[in-house]
Amino acid sequence: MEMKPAGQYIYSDIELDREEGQVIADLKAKSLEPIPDPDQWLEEELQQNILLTTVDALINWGRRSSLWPAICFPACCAFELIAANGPRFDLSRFGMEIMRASPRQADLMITAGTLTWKMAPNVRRIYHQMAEPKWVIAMGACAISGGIFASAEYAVVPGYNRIIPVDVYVPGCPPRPEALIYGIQMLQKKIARRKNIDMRKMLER
Amino acid sequence: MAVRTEPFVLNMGPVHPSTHGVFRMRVTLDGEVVVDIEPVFGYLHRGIEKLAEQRTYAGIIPLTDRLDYISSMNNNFAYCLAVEKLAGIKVPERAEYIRVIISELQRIAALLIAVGAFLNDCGAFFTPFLYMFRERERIVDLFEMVSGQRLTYNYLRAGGVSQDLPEEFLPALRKFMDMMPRFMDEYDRLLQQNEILIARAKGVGILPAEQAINCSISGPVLRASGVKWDIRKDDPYSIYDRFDFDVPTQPAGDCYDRYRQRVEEMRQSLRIIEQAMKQIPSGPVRAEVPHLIHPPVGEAYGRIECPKGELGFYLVSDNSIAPYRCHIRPPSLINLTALRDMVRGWKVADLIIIFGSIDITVGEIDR
Amino acid sequence: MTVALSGKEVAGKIEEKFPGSVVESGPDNLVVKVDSLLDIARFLKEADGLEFNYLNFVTAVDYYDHFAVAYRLSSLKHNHSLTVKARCYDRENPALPSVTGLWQGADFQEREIYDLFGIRFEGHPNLKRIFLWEGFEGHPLRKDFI
Amino acid sequence: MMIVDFIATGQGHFQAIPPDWPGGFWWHWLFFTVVVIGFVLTMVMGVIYIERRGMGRMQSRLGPNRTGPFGLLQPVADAVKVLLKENIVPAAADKLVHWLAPVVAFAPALMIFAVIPFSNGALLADLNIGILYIVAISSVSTVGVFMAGWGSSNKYSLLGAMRNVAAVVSYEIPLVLAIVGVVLIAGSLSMNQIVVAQNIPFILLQPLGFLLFFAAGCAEINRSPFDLMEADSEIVAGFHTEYSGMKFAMFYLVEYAEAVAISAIICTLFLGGWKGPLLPPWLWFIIKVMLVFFAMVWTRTTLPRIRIDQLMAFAWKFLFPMAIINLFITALQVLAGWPTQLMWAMIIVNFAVTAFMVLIWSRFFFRLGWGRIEV
Repeated sequence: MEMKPAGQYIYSDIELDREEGQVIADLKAKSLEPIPDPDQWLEEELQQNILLTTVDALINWGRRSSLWPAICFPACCAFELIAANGPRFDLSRFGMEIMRASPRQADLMITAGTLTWKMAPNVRRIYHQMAEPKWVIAMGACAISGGIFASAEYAVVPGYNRIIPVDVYVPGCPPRPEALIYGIQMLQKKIARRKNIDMRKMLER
Repeated sequence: MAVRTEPFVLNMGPVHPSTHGVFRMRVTLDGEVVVDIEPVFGYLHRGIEKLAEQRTYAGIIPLTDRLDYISSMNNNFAYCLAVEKLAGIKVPERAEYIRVIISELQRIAALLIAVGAFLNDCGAFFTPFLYMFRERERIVDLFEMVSGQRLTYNYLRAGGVSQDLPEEFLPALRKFMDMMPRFMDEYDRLLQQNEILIARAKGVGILPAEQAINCSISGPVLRASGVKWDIRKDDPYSIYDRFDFDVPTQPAGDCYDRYRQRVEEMRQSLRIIEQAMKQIPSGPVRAEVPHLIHPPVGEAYGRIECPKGELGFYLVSDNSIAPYRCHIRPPSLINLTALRDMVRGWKVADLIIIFGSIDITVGEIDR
Repeated sequence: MTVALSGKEVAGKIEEKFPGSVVESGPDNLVVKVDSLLDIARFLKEADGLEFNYLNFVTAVDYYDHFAVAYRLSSLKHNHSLTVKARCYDRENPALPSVTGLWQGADFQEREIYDLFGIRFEGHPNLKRIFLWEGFEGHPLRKDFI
Repeated sequence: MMIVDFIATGQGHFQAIPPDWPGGFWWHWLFFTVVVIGFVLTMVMGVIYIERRGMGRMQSRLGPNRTGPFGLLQPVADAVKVLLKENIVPAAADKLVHWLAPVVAFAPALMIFAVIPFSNGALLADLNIGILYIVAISSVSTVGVFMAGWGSSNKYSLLGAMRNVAAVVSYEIPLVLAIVGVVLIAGSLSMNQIVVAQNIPFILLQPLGFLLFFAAGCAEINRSPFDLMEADSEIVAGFHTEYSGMKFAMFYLVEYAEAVAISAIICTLFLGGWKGPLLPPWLWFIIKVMLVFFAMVWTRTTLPRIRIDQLMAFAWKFLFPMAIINLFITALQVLAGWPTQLMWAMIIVNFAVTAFMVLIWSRFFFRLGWGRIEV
């Protein structure tokens, strides 16, 4: 059979591709240093955390009990994440089975997989689209440092913390679902210590 | 009467619930009808082919695990075949049987995910997907027994497998084999005759056989179009010529056929495992292969029938410890060639299930 | 079992039709001239007894002084295979004719080679970078890529 | 005291406030407004819990069980979290429309409950055209949904909203026709009168009507398998893709409030409303609502989603003719006086007719996969 040569795409906009390429190049040039973890720049706030009000406790309880993950499944670790959601490991026990497809409604980004520079602007955008308060778990070696792909530095971002601040790191290649669940529990503990209402400031006023 | 409206462009992905990873499509729509799509790749390009040129032959195996990460064992298998072809290594008998068992188990696991994800794309809200994950966990348990890993196994070696099967493996496999057909019947009862599924998938996204061949489609997608072509049968590698199994095909080449095809293939894989379990001999599991392989100058192409299609490794050697060039034939990427022709004129909802029925893994597309 | 056709035999058939177009031939492969690649490809696809209707893969190898582009063809009808190669000596602006008109399956693979090696495929309907972004400097799979 | 008596015994025509109190009307109004809002909110939390636990069970996992005893506080935790999340309005959005949409969508869902009797006479307003009021009000939510889709200036939102409008416009007709059958038998449009008229649940007299109403109701509120407007495997999150925080909470609430509303209407029209032996009427009512909702969860976890043109075809080629036939047969039976005199004959005949019609129609006249319709 004689095949018709594939016609021109109606929508194949080289200009748009160039624009997107420019965004990637800019981001790559800008993110040379890792963004410090929130623990470091929130340190001062964390030290005041001994004074938790009841309201704080309630809010934190709500937030840590219903962490809805955003969908961000670039690579291999995604399958351990899905396995963690699956029947055996069952993240739904923690109220986490609602995977919000829209980042606006999600609280937690589990970055399951290698990040490439081409993907980086999109991940950053998803992170910015998520509504505060939001948390990030870097899952797997690639998400922490680039893992075994780190030496392909022309394409691979050495760790998500070049792009977005990361709260909890879960090592492994890929981490087992148990490890991920442990990481989530650590995050829950972290949220429980969070201070939402600053009594001192309110009193000063 | 058909009302024509001005086309508008919808950007699907790279982060979209049903693009199976970080795949992206620029979809031009007329109302809800797809006029054109342009796939955009590369969101997971990790330079595996480049990295392979810096690694020893044995060191590439972990990289191959991460290609199509839901069928890692098969990737190892194809790569090891290519290296053995290149260096002229003979594999011991027992290792061949272990490879076949492992490879077919992995095929079942990967096809389970493919079918589950397809049904999920049809909108069956996770139920079939999670059922199939339940069974996949059992297979993963078996793999964990032999390799200690859950996803990236790094188990096969050039010239055999890394270690022998543990004692308790074969009884555990026996138990799994007794259970699995029941589960398969359960899936069939759940959705096979479902009116909505048939209405959604039958006749949708037809891929004619000629075009499938012209587009170099392989694997279940090709067979669902009625082409009886299975590398296990037509170019038997390893010891596949010793087993008795059928190559199922489907007549129409639509989404429903591709779904049925995968279910049928799982049953055939069970048959192969059954026979291999009976025949498995004892003996060494690894040939005497030096740690640093220096294959003679030349090239070799090792290919297997992986759950997605023909997975091949094209290795070029310059007699050093690392391949001069390591090209991977990615079935996921090549199977997508026909996507554009399949979806034009269908609706957004059809686009999703046609795409889902091709069954891709982005790790393999972008490498 | 897929039979690897002898490159020499096939080379003989090609030479009959297109004299002087085969550069060298090995046991299972043959190297053809870039100019006549498209004609030979069409011949291999359509000639009786050959009918290579299935393109397994296209890839390229960088040998510093030239790029070798390998087409692995097989025939689902006769169940045989052959590797056809073409050499590109121009390093600055290498170019080859595109075979997408014959085997649509070459579409993405040629784009991939263009992206990672910088080899242009004349006549490809949508030749642009596939894995890396527009504006990326260099071609990663070339041996001299830093 | 009357309230206590009533809750304990369930006897008598319920009056919230003694009629001789000054301003009795306003007391009644205030009391039931609070009851309706409280009922809707607690029921929504209840059904969310049921859905997540039930779905978990059907998907061979556990579902939320860590938050509070048996995970009962999970919806509370969700509510606390969602309400305190940042509220984002996209820069390109139509601000006013974006803000108003959740309110416009939420108000009608709440207003439906004004005419739903929780017990004999226990309703905010016993309108003599109660069912007509419901039909009129329930479609207003669609305006809110379309406002959300339009105001977000997101393509996925717009697609979802347009799908919703198309679905509601089509399914309103079989929905209403299915109701008319009930109204004919009951001889009243008042919701309370319809319940009072049900000596046996109307599902026995109107099995076909019940099926039609259930299907059309599911489509109207976009429950699976008609959940096209927020089909997350196709168009991300549908019309509320761009919503976060409190406004998203409103939409989430609307989704389940509408499900509760449809369950309550089904239960009132077909299942005998608050009627039932032994238990107090309000408890019967809640049990029935939960049962109907559970059926919806069941379909959601089992069935795949249908396509937009199949959705339309299903409404116009299956539900609509069936509803007409059902109405015709019911009208004949009412003319002949069957509902009062030959009730058992009517039950048998109608069940036979239902089985026959559904089989024949789905075999020879309409199948989901037949042909494509341009929409």
